[in-house]
Amino acid sequence: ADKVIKIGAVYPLTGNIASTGLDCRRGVELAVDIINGKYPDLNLPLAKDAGLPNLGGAKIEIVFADTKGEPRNGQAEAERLVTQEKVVAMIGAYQSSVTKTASQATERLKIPYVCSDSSSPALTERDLKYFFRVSPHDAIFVRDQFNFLRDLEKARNVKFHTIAALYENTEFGSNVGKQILKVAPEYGYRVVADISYAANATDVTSEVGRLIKASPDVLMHASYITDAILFTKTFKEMGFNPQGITTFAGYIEPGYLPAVKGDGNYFVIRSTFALDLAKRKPLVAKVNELFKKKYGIDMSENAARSFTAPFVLADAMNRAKTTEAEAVVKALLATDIPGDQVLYPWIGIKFDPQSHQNIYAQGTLVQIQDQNYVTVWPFDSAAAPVIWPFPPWKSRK
Amino acid sequence: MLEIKNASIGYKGGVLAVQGISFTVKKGEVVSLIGSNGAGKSTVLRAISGLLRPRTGEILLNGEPLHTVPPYDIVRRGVAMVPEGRQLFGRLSVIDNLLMGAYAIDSKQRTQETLETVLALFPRLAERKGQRAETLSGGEQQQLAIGRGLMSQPSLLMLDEPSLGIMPKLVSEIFQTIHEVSKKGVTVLLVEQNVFEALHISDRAYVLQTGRIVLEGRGEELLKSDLVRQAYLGM
Amino acid sequence: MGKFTPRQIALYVVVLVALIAFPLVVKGTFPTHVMIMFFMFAMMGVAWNLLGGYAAMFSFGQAAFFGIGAYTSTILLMNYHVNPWIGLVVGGILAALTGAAIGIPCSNLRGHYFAIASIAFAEIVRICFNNWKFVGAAEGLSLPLLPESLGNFMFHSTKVPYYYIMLAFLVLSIFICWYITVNRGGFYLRAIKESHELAKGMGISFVRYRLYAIMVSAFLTAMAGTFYAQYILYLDPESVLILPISVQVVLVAMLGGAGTIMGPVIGAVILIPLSEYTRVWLGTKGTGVDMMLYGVLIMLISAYQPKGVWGLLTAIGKRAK
Amino acid sequence: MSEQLIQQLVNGLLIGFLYSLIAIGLTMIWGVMNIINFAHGDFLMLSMFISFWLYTLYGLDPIFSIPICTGLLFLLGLLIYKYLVSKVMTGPALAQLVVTFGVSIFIANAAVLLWTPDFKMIEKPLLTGTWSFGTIQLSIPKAVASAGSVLVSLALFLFLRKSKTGKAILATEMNRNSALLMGVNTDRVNALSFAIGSALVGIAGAFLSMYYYIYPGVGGTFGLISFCIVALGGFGSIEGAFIAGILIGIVQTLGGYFFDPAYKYAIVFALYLVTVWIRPQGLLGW
Amino acid sequence: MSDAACLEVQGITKRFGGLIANEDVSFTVNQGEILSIIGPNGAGKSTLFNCITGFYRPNAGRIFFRGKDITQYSAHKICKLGVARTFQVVQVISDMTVLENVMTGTYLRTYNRRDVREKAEEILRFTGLYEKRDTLGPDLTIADKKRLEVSMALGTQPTLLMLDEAMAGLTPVELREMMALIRKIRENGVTLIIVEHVMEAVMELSDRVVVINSGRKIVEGVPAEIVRNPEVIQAYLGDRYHA
Ligand SMILES: Nc1ncnc2c1ncn2[C@@H]1O[C@H](COP(=O)(O)OP(=O)(O)OP(=O)(O)O)[C@@H](O)[C@H]1O
Ligand SMILES: Nc1ncnc2c1ncn2[C@@H]1O[C@H](COP(=O)(O)OP(=O)(O)OP(=O)(O)O)[C@@H](O)[C@H]1O
Ligand SMILES: [Mg+2]
Ligand SMILES: [Mg+2]
Repeated sequence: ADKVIKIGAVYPLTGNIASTGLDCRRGVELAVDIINGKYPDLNLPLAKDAGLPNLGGAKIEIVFADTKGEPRNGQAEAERLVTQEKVVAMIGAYQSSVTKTASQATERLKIPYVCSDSSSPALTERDLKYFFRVSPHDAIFVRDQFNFLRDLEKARNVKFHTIAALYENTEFGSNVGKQILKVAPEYGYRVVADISYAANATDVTSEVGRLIKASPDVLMHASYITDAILFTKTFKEMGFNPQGITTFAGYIEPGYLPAVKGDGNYFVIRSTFALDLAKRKPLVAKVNELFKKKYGIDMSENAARSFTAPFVLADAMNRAKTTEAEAVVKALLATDIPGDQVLYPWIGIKFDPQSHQNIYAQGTLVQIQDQNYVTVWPFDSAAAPVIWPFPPWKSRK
Repeated sequence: MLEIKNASIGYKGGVLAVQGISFTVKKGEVVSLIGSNGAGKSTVLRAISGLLRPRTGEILLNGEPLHTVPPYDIVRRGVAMVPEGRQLFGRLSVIDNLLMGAYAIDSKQRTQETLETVLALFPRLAERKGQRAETLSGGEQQQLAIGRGLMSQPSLLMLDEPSLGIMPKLVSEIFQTIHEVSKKGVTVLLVEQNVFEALHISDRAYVLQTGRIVLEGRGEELLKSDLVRQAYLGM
Repeated sequence: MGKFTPRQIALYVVVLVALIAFPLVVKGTFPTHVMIMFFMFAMMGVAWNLLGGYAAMFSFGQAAFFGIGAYTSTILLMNYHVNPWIGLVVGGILAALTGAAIGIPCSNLRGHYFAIASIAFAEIVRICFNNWKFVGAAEGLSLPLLPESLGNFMFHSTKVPYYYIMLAFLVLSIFICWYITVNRGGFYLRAIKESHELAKGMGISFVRYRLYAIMVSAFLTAMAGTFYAQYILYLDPESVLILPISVQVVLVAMLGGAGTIMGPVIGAVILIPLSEYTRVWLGTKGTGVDMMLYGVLIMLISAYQPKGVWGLLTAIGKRAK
Repeated sequence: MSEQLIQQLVNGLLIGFLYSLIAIGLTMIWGVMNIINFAHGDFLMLSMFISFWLYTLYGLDPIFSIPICTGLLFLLGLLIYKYLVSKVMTGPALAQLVVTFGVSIFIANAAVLLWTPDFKMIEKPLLTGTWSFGTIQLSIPKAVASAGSVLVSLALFLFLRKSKTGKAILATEMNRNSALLMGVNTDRVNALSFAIGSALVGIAGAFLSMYYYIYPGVGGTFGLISFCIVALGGFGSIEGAFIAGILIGIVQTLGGYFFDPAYKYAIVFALYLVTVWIRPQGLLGW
Repeated sequence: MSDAACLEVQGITKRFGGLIANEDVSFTVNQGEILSIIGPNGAGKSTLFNCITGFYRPNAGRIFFRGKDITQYSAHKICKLGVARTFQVVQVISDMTVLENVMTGTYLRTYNRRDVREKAEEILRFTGLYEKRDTLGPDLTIADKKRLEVSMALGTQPTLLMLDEAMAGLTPVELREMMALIRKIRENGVTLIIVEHVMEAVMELSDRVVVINSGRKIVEGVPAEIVRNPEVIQAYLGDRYHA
């Protein structure tokens, strides 16, 4: 029988954000298919061979575990996977708080952990030896948005003066909020409204009321999906019309557009992935085709993010020629995957030796145009020009 | 009219409170059940009104079995009960409590007429029409409970200790009322500690001891019996 | 009540010995973790029982006390380098004081009003912690790693010491609650539960005794909170202050048998392993079937065995005699 | 500034009316049977899904699915009463408290199983858009839902106070045995109250589905707030729930506007605590 | 204020909204006596009781217990001072046995579990409920429940015991027993106030009687005088009482 390398994956597969967890899981499963099978026309690490050639063609097997989105389960499941299921490496968690406890557990158990779906900057500020992050974090995303604004000012010869920060108050949103407040002055913008709110709010008219009162040039909004939907509706209802709105996370969840339809147009969203990248990156089209064949839907941002971690691990193990933790960590530190082998518009994958953050990771911005996500920034890789300023709600059909 | 045949009655998970008793109440009679506390008098009334089911034996009303009829239909057959401890609808007003008494009656007009009779009988209640029942004094509550029982225009009225907590002046009035009600053709089954007054107005009476009938007879007769005189009149 | 037959004593001793021997026999972190969670929820259930079971104060806000315990010891450790054991006591006291602070406005509330008030209170605590920078707000706190030792209340290489600490906490809580309930406090709480009027007429200050009950309950629950922080080494409002934790505690007590000393323990021994293992077995399917089963179990027990499993066991025990 | 204030007041009123509509069903069940229906939010969610599927599968606009939602939720209420709640009516208070938790957990997860955790929204309901009065915006579906809320509250109030059945419902709540003795079929009355309570939240769900997203967890916050509203208004008091709903809507909106949106629910809960401190029986309770 | 006064009620007024339940009621209870309060239904007797025991705050007037102004005291404090009461509708703790019920009262002044138990048993022997000490409270007959309520009140070791219709609903034999018990309690030095409609008991037991009607005190005196007072007959006893 073939040798099997077991990798543990913890995700919120039931509970409130199960839909996201299941989305991530699809990305991981497709990645494993590609690693284990032969896909000669895919320019991805290990796609061409079946399994890991340096380990005698060993196959990857993912052992999934459900966290229900609770940190204590992240820890317990990580421990269970390592001690009982004998996994040799770990991926996942999605929520940063769960990633925190799970990676803490693997650190104690001396097991490598590669995360490609949690965005709290703090995760890679802990100096953990076994923890690596492939994807960009919120601080990078925030800077991307400011860079976008600056580029826009230059390109269109306009000037923004005021911005408003609107963010939900769990760890994700407040992190983003913190970053916005920190970075805005560096770019010379005045923050005229700093509004944090409960993500499970039933009604957000008072928040929007405050925004209208502050009337910023640009709004930056960090949200989950429920509040993204609610705010979209309320912006429209109350006629909130800044020059533009740039957003994080919620507006790019797969459920968002089907829920709001045309009202979602023009929002600018940070992203690591967009299907229109296919124009520049044939890889994206090919992978999405496989994804669609397997699941019947297009690949989402979450799926695409989670997709990467198994490759990074498999690549490191393959180079290390062993699954032994110290060697894998060493190989991870030596990782250097070129940009054309990743699904995103990155320079590539290479970890900072100290923080273990992928130094090549960066975000892109997409805009919803005609109910499609279209890459609009960086301008040189844009699929279409950004529509800015947003047309006021009244003038839309 | 009412026939209890060899009925044994008990509470959930408890022993039998009443064992194999039989007695009858004829139309138009006033019949008293007397006996010390815990003898099982209230238990018998509860069984007749359907709140409890006899474990064995049967209860017949006008020859038809009553012990298989659900309690809410028993009222419609003309059986009303004034329960021990008043059991009013605390937050409903006095008037609403009385009107609830006529729940099983469909004619608005008849309800209105009965209401007037009852209010005339208990002027105190007329005074306190709008007050919430739970804030009435003990005796006022007792009056309301009796009034509520009368509201369903029963053919058989069962009263469980109606004189409890009633001032002396009113006690006699209440027994007078019962007497009058019975004269109007209502059959009355009465449970009383006020044995003297009760037997006085009763046509017949049964003496209950620890769940069994130990004596029966005409009211005035029993008043003279040694057992009753010793045990219940304390003479 | 209060007296044990020799058979009962023997049974308790056997169970205790078995629990002490458990880690020596069953190796593996996950079973140990499940047992620790069982002890922890049993402890919180026992503490809740003092309120809900004996005094009919159905608190759905125990998470607030749990969180206050966890946060207090952690903040003390992080910012002031206070030993977690001292933090445990301080956290307990703070939780008890908070309990008293909320207990006074709620002291006149009966039944469901109290239940809702406790939810409201716990939600306020959660929202405040979620926005309060000093306690890490939503980002939460990662505990500094201290060298492994009993004195530091921290172990990295094994869970077994956590197991024994939690077992000791549980036994302690059971003892405290037992002691209270067989003495004046228990009598008074039951009188208050029957009727406030009656209690007042017997010279019982129900405000005071309800406060005592809340404070003891809060203290014990906060102890569990500190333990949780030391055990998981990370906490945020979403993991210690949310309603589902409070609900879990109520379910443990209720399903086991509220108003009995051992009821919550029985409830926890059923519910906690059940939810941990169904998550392991069914959770990866991502369908929520495990939670549906859980829901059905709760419905069935409360509808058809409302005295809880303990009630069922004692009924069987009586029949066996 | 003052325009924004008026706008906020209007918004507060609109959400307040909605809260009232959701809460009166709960206060009905709660007041009559002394049972907190913890599955209330999940009933709301079910009704929203019913409305959604009627729209998606048969193109039926939510405004027309109101009667269907109401009817189906009525049935659901009957079933749950018959097979679960009636079993705990005479049992310990705690069992009554907990049984609906089981229902809640079950329904929420069954919804995930059946309909996935994804978000849904009714695309083009008949009622949509806003009326503008000067600078004041009034959402049409919310305004209609508010009118519905007033009507339903009024109807229920009159039903309980004036109709014979209504009085029987109140009487049963106060003293079951006595109600039996008066000829009230108390079991049927309880079933009826539970079903009516459920049907009312069915109406709320249908209205809400016109402008709100739909997913299995949607009832959570609404449920929590309606507990607060019912207790604030006083258990079983229809008028109380109505007023408390509006009050909470306004406090939440103005609190969010003037103070800090992050704390707006904390303000609501604090308002509740302060109220019951002063009036333990709630605004209009007894 | 005389040394002998156990309780002194001065000008108590209690209103419920517009309704005046007590109006300017004053009387004194001497140490060691049995004072009965009678009056028509709804006259305000229970309300007065509740004012004295701290369950209601009177709108006006003052109450002194052994010289101490207790008008503003809360109910449990008044009990602690030595005033115990029973309720018009009997209240016992339903999930406790008879013994445990009495123990709950006894805990007020005794701390040690064993002492409490002994004292409670002693009280039960005194009140004649010892044989039923392991019965659950609700399983008792009315007569025994009333007796239990008295036992619970005795558990708090009162100097003043107030009974609200403790004899309603008893058979004549039970009534005799209860009356005997009340005498025994008085012999032990406890002062008693009883509210009662059972005139037999009032006549035989009381040293003095206070009559209230429509919230006001109308007369006060020894029982024999009271029953001959036309006002009392007219308002309360009725003509037939003599019969
Ligand atoms: N709800 C109940 N559950 C269990 N047992 C009960 C219940 N009610 C009464 N009993 C028992 O049934 C027996 C008969 O009680 P019942 O109330 O019928 O007596 P009674 O003759 O009406 O006395 P009383 O004069 O006190 O009303 C008593 O032994 C009593 O303890
Ligand atoms: N909480 C209350 N609210 C309003 N009215 C009340 C309240 N309590 C008592 N009352 C009224 O005050 C009056 C006096 O009541 P109270 O209970 O003191 O009478 P009582 O003398 O004890 O009568 P009884 O002999 O019938 O028990 C009654 O008319 C009653 O309706
Ligand atoms: Mg009786
Ligand atoms: Mg009275």
